[in-house]
Amino acid sequence: MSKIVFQRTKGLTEKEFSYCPGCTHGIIHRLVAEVLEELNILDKAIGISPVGCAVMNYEFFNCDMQQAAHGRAPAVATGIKRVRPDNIVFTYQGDGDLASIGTAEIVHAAHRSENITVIFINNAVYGMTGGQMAPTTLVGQKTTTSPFGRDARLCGEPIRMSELLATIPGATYVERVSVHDPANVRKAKRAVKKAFEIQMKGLGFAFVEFISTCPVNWGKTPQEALNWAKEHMINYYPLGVFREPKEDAQ
Amino acid sequence: MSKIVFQRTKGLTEKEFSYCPGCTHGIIHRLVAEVLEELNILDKAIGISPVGCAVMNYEFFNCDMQQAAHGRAPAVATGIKRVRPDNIVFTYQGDGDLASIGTAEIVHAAHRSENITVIFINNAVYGMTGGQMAPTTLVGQKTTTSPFGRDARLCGEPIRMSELLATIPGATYVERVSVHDPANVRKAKRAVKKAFEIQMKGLGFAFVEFISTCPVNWGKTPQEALNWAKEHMINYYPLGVFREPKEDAQ
Amino acid sequence: MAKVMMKGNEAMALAALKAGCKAFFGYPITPQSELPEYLAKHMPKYGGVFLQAESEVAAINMVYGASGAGVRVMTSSSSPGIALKQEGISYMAGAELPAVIINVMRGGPGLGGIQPSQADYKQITRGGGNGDYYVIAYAPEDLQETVNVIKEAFDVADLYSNPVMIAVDGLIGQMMEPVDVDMEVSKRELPEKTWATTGTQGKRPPVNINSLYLDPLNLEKHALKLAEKYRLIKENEQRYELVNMDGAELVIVAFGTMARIVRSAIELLSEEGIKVGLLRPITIWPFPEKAFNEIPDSVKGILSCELSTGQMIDDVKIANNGRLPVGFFGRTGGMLPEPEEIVSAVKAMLGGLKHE
Amino acid sequence: MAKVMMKGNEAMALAALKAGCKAFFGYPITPQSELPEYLAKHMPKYGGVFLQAESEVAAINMVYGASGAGVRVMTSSSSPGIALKQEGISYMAGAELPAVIINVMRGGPGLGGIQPSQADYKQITRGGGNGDYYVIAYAPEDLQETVNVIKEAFDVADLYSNPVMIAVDGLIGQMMEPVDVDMEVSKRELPEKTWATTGTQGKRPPVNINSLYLDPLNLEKHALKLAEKYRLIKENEQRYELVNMDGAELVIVAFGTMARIVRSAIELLSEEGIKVGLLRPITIWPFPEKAFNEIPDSVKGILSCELSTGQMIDDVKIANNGRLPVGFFGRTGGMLPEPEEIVSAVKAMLGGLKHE
Amino acid sequence: MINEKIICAGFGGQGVMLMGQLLAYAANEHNLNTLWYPSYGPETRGGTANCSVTISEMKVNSPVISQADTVFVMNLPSLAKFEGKVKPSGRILINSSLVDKKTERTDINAYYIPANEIALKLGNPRVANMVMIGAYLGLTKLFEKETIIKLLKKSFGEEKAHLIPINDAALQAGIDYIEENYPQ
Amino acid sequence: MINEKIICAGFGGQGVMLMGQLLAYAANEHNLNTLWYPSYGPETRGGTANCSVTISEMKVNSPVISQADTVFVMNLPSLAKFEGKVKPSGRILINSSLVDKKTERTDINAYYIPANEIALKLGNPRVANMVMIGAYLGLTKLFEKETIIKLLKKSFGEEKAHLIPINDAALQAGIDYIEENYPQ
Amino acid sequence: MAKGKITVDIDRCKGCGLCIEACPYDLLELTPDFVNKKGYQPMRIHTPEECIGCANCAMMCPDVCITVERL
Amino acid sequence: MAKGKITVDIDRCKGCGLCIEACPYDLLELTPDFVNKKGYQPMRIHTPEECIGCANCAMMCPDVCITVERL
Ligand SMILES: Cc1ncc(C[n+]2csc(CCOP(=O)(O)OP(=O)(O)O)c2C)c(N)n1
Ligand SMILES: Cc1ncc(C[n+]2csc(CCOP(=O)(O)OP(=O)(O)O)c2C)c(N)n1
Ligand code: SF4
Ligand code: SF4
Ligand code: SF4
Ligand code: SF4
Ligand code: SF4
Ligand code: SF4
Ligand SMILES: [Mg+2]
Ligand SMILES: [Mg+2]
Repeated sequence: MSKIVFQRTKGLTEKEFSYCPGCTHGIIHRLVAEVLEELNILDKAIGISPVGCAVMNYEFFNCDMQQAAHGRAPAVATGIKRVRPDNIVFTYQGDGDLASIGTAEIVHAAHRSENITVIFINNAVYGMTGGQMAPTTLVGQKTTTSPFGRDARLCGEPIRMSELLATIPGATYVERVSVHDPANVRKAKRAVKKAFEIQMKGLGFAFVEFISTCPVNWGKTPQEALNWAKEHMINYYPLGVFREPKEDAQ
Repeated sequence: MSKIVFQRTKGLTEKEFSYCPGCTHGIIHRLVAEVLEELNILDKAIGISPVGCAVMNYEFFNCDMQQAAHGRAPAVATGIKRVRPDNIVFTYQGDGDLASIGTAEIVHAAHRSENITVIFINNAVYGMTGGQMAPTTLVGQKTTTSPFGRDARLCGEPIRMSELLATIPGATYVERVSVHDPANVRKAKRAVKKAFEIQMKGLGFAFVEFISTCPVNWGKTPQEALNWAKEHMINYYPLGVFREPKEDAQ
Repeated sequence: MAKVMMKGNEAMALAALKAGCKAFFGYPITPQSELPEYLAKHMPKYGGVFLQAESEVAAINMVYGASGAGVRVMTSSSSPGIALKQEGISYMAGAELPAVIINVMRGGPGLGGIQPSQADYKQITRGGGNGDYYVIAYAPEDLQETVNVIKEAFDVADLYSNPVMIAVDGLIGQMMEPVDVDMEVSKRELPEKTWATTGTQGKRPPVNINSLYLDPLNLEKHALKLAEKYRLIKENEQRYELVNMDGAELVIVAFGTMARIVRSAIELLSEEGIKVGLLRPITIWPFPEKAFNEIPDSVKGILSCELSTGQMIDDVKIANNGRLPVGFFGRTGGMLPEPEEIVSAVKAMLGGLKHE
Repeated sequence: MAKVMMKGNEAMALAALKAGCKAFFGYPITPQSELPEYLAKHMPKYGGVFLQAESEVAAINMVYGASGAGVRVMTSSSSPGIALKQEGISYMAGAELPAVIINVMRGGPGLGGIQPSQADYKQITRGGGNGDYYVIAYAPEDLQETVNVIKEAFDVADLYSNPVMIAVDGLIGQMMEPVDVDMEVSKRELPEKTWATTGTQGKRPPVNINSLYLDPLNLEKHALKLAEKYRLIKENEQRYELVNMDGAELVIVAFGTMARIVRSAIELLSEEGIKVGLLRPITIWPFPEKAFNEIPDSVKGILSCELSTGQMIDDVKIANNGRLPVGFFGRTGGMLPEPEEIVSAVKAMLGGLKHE
Repeated sequence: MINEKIICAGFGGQGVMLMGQLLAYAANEHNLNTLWYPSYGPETRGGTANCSVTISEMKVNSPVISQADTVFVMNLPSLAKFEGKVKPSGRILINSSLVDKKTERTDINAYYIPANEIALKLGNPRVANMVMIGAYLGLTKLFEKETIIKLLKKSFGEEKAHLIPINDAALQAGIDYIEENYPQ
Repeated sequence: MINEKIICAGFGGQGVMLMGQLLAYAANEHNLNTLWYPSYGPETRGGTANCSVTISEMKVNSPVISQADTVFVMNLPSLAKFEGKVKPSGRILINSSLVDKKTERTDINAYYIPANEIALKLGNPRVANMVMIGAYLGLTKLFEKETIIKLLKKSFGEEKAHLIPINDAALQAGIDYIEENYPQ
Repeated sequence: MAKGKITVDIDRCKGCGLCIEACPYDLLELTPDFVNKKGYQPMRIHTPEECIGCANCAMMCPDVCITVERL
Repeated sequence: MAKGKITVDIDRCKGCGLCIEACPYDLLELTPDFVNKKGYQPMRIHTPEECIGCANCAMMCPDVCITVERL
């Protein structure tokens, strides 16, 4: 008697992802979709697509979606959640979107403790527009707008959004995870699940930062990219829980 | 033989301040102006006026000034400092300006460690527009847009900008001071001086947050306002140094 | 209903509540701040949401979200704040989302001043955002009309699934006049918002709110669909008032506060035996081109009177299409002319015309 | 100098460097990203500043600061990014600050698409920000002209102390053509920037850069000063090209990429014995109204051809002032017409005119 | 036919906005057309404030008052700023407690009311504005004192109901002052 | 008179952009007018990429190529997308290694070049694009192989100079393949 | 004996190889001499009998094209 | 005997009273029966001979209208 232990979640549509081969955006999509399915909230979920490589993920998530202007997903989510408090509202945003142009919106969604879930994809680069420097680009990392490697004197040291948001009283839950190997993928899923459960309990702003890859713009094979994420990204962006609701503290 | 121990600084023009009676914007202006004079940098200073009650302080500071769009003073300062690195560039911003609409600009000026000095006036309210709620308004505080008192459930708990910015590697110096009595005024001046000295040494982003009053919109006499700042504001916004350059650490 | 004295900003807020507005997102700015302040106080009673956003940019995107979720929503601001909303408004037009946006205009450019102005005419009617789109824009002249127009605006926004702007100046925002907020206004038959993101509730396939069309052919299709909608709006929604047209020698085109001042000028002129008509656009987009067909042959010229250095005059010229000489009178930066200034301008223009 | 093959975005960047641009602040967006990327690499050699801002809003305000400090500065973006810059542009116009702003247009509204478009015509020429102001806007058609115009634009911006926009579409940004970046262009005599904030250096009283005028009378004075400047610009800076006007039956008005396609259409038409002229605006603000005086009597109609649903046509109508029938042909959303489509549109219009 | 154009001007704290509002409210009570329009913005902070009221049996068109029937001058700066706005044979009501100058115009009717002194005598200097309104009522007979009282009650609410008697007294004192000093 | 309109189409990684650029560069070397225009944006990621090149003795007006003289088809999806763009009696060069279909059009000249196989034989499948360019040179004699080599040297720089010989061989192989299989 | 079984949606696979690295028993490879209609060499299992059904491959597949059964 | 002396710029003073609270010897007051041209009652020192010139008043004056000398 065979038992299916893994199959494509109903949280995803049949549409093929538009991501480059080996891009971990896909893994993260799956995790979010599986959580929506498992928590049985697909039918009341409303997601917000960013501007970034994930711009068309309204075609991938099998629930209602709104596509937001670059960086404004948390504001759009606020608009939705305030008028539809019984729905489950989440944003999915890249690091250009969330940590650069959308800084004010994410900080203030946290500040107000909007009861939403934010999935943050930190791939240290602007993927969609062809690999420009992001605020999260590592020092020395070459991108099309830091052709000589990011120079901390000129551009500062990369910004750590989880740490920054964790200082805000309204940020109920903040965790950074990675998907560079199966164990971390499984752990990441637990974080996503928790972030949605917090919303379901009405506890406020929940934020999961993913260390993600951009093999194409990093100029690496998919596996090299995972290795680089593990060796360099996680070094600067430590994984872990930066804030959680008191009742859940371990 | 008499000796003048206090007189109006040359850092200020002769123009009368436009502030309401007893508003501590005036004290803070004086401190900044005195420091500019004492450090002998008036002739190379370029200040940025915010949009807020201090919007016209280009008429008060006796140095070159630029008036910036609401919240964008750190971007304007960046533009100036990058092309005129030998000048001394500072912004003067209210809490609506800096902590609300200008969140992205201040966070990223800190992130890049722009070599500028930021004077931040936290008076827990939008003064100029007639007393609306600011992100810094205390819980329970009544304003024209929180007529029933700020409700943390709806608007979150007030944001602490010094603490938030202090998480950013590029924020070289972050201190919160108050001007509610002469001793604190004297202490505050030392902070302002340090913030400019850091710029002069090229050490990067220096930020001084002032607990300030808005007697008119708080509905209090000037002295009541000082007392309220001391009793309530400082309670929530603790004074102190949140970051400083290593060499200066005590 | 007896009329009550209300401040313009507050009357606008109340009108929105009466129109079933269930959410407001805004950011303080003079001279409109009493509008959000009124809603902060009264929205809870109406079971709606009031939220002060962190900026105008955030506010318009909250409006986008709430509108996309199917709810009647409003924002308000003043000139530079509207400039910041342009991207969001373009997105809403692109995604075909209804909302009411109030612009209580002040002097510009830049930070400018805070006194009444109409210098955002082009910002409003030409779409300061990117791409092929328009917002419907009403420019009422008194509080009763303002209130009525706002109540209709929510219907019109829903009918066409397009943002609607209310373009008033600081004077209308700040003044008090007697107003009946319960006056009946015409209602539109509205389609259900089946496109709204309410969660599928397991009852329908997912929907999405979106302005992205990567395939240019699809984007063109979408743009042409919008263009057809705008054509319909131009056909059906032009609104205007004609005053004193019979036998007029000259027609003044003016809206909002300026139209009121012109009315006084027209009275002064008629005392001197000079007949001048008023063509008052109530919609500034669509501009009431139709009204120009009703200008009688007695008219020898058109004078565009504006609280700006001359912006609506472009639309006057287009509508006039070379038929009559077009002149301009304006005050700007927050200055309001006295009726006598308009009287002089009219006389000067009539004098000039006789010399030709 | 031999011409070199360059991508439009890179040629624009290099042109700016050659014009003495010493600072660039921008934010990535397709289809203009090669422009900042080029500057990231080459600006250091020219001793200038390249900085990627956190957003378009920040970028334009950095430009404000650098310009206020007296330095030649540029930013570039594409349609929705320009929408976000509107407040800042209005501030710069208000504070009379020069800068060059490049808009590599893509389809809209909203996020729209990334293919070539001219649908920001109104956004650019009508000032999407608040208040009475205009930006000078060039709309070149090929890389050589683009490069030349950018080099002049820095002078023009400085001469009038006003932002200058370069309005090209994604095709011009992305294509390669042979170009001589060192071609001589006309230089203006420029006043010293005594208003710039450089620090007093103890040598002069403080200066300030500012667009605030709380007293409406002062704001009006300021607006009238700007208006006078704009009048001067209209008088002196209209630029256009007339092609094939002699004996033309019809005139097409088109700029940028559309003008190139029209040129091909005109050749096809002339092969069929149909004479059609091209009136090509090189400045879209000021719109070359003067050119319309040069339209010969042989012409029976005007066709506005645009990569939009019809925006420049308003200016065509104003300039035409009712003289000739005005028609429209457009593709939008990133679609580029084939010359044959324009041929058909011309024939259709000529046919219609004959029937009248 | 009633067609009154009124400007009230003074310091921010003198209650000049309320003066105008009360007159406009009263007009609305009588089903007259009316429009009230304040100066606004930071200029009102500390500096001078003013508002314009039009009361008319006809539709109110231009909100701008170039030629006022009545100007209230509550402090010195307002005299210079607004005396020119009074139309010939119009009236100017000057708070002589704070304005030690006389109007230079001879073509208008000037009334000097020591409003602050009168108010102080009644026990509260803040009702000087009501003394002036009383004077206006005495001069024009446009509205009854009772109408104003009723409107004040409404605008004060429960919380400030105890202030009604002193306001009443101030209004009456204004009426009386006119009767005694400027008998018609 | 030279007036060549060319479309190069294939997968993103096949170097189709470079193909077009080399032809445009070569045209510029010969002081011909030319315009190169790529498809751009995320569509090029993974999916198909293409570019258009016009080479002309006259001024290049419309950048849009509706009727191409030559279309390079480097992969299967490009065949469907672009075969309709070839003008009657124009030419289509198909990379038959990856395209197992033939064009359905009979009014054009089709050339099937197993570019990947040829390249693989030379030791590097990535020079399939140069094989195709070689074929084009063989067919049109528009430019000399040496011109292309010179341009390649410039664009490769020091770093990739070692790749010149294989590219040279690929170009030559393309020229040879045409000479052998499609003798003119 | 196999304890697990995987099925690959060949048309969805982009041949990124992440599953290959993830498999603890190194059972996976890119299919030689075959490209799918998107132009990628899809993954296949070369030694199906050794699969333990751990789903590590599926965990890492960005395109969600692997189904895993336990037998 | 006075060790200090203050001078007030009466026209600049807004009568906010912050100096009054700041004076350790309670020497300051708002001038009764006098308003300056801005309409404020300016501060004055009622017992000048007790001033120690500590400048606390000046420290707190938002309108920078106090000069302090030490004698
Ligand atoms: C207002 C605006 N500015 C810029 C852009 C262009 N743009 C599109 S995606 C993007 C950045 C995407 O980077 P990120 O958010 O990190 O997402 P990723 O693609 O890396 O997943 C930018 C700048 C835009 N569409 N709109
Ligand atoms: C874009 C824009 N939004 C809003 C305003 C209106 N506005 C002027 S000042 C201000 C807030 C001032 O508050 P704060 O920064 O705290 O300064 P304060 O007056 O309290 O010193 C606002 C919202 C504006 N001028 N521009
Ligand atoms: S560009 Fe980078 S982030 Fe975007 S889909 Fe490709 S690999 Fe992923
Ligand atoms: S409004 Fe408040 S912050 Fe502004 S000047 Fe007055 S007291 Fe100071
Ligand atoms: S299920 Fe486990 S053992 Fe089987 S192929 Fe996948 S990774 Fe390998
Ligand atoms: S991880 Fe998925 S997409 Fe990548 S090779 Fe394996 S099956 Fe294919
Ligand atoms: S200097 Fe000191 S003692 Fe003298 S008045 Fe001022 S606070 Fe009082
Ligand atoms: S602190 Fe200054 S402004 Fe205030 S009362 Fe004293 S002297 Fe006057
Ligand atoms: Mg990214
Ligand atoms: Mg404040």
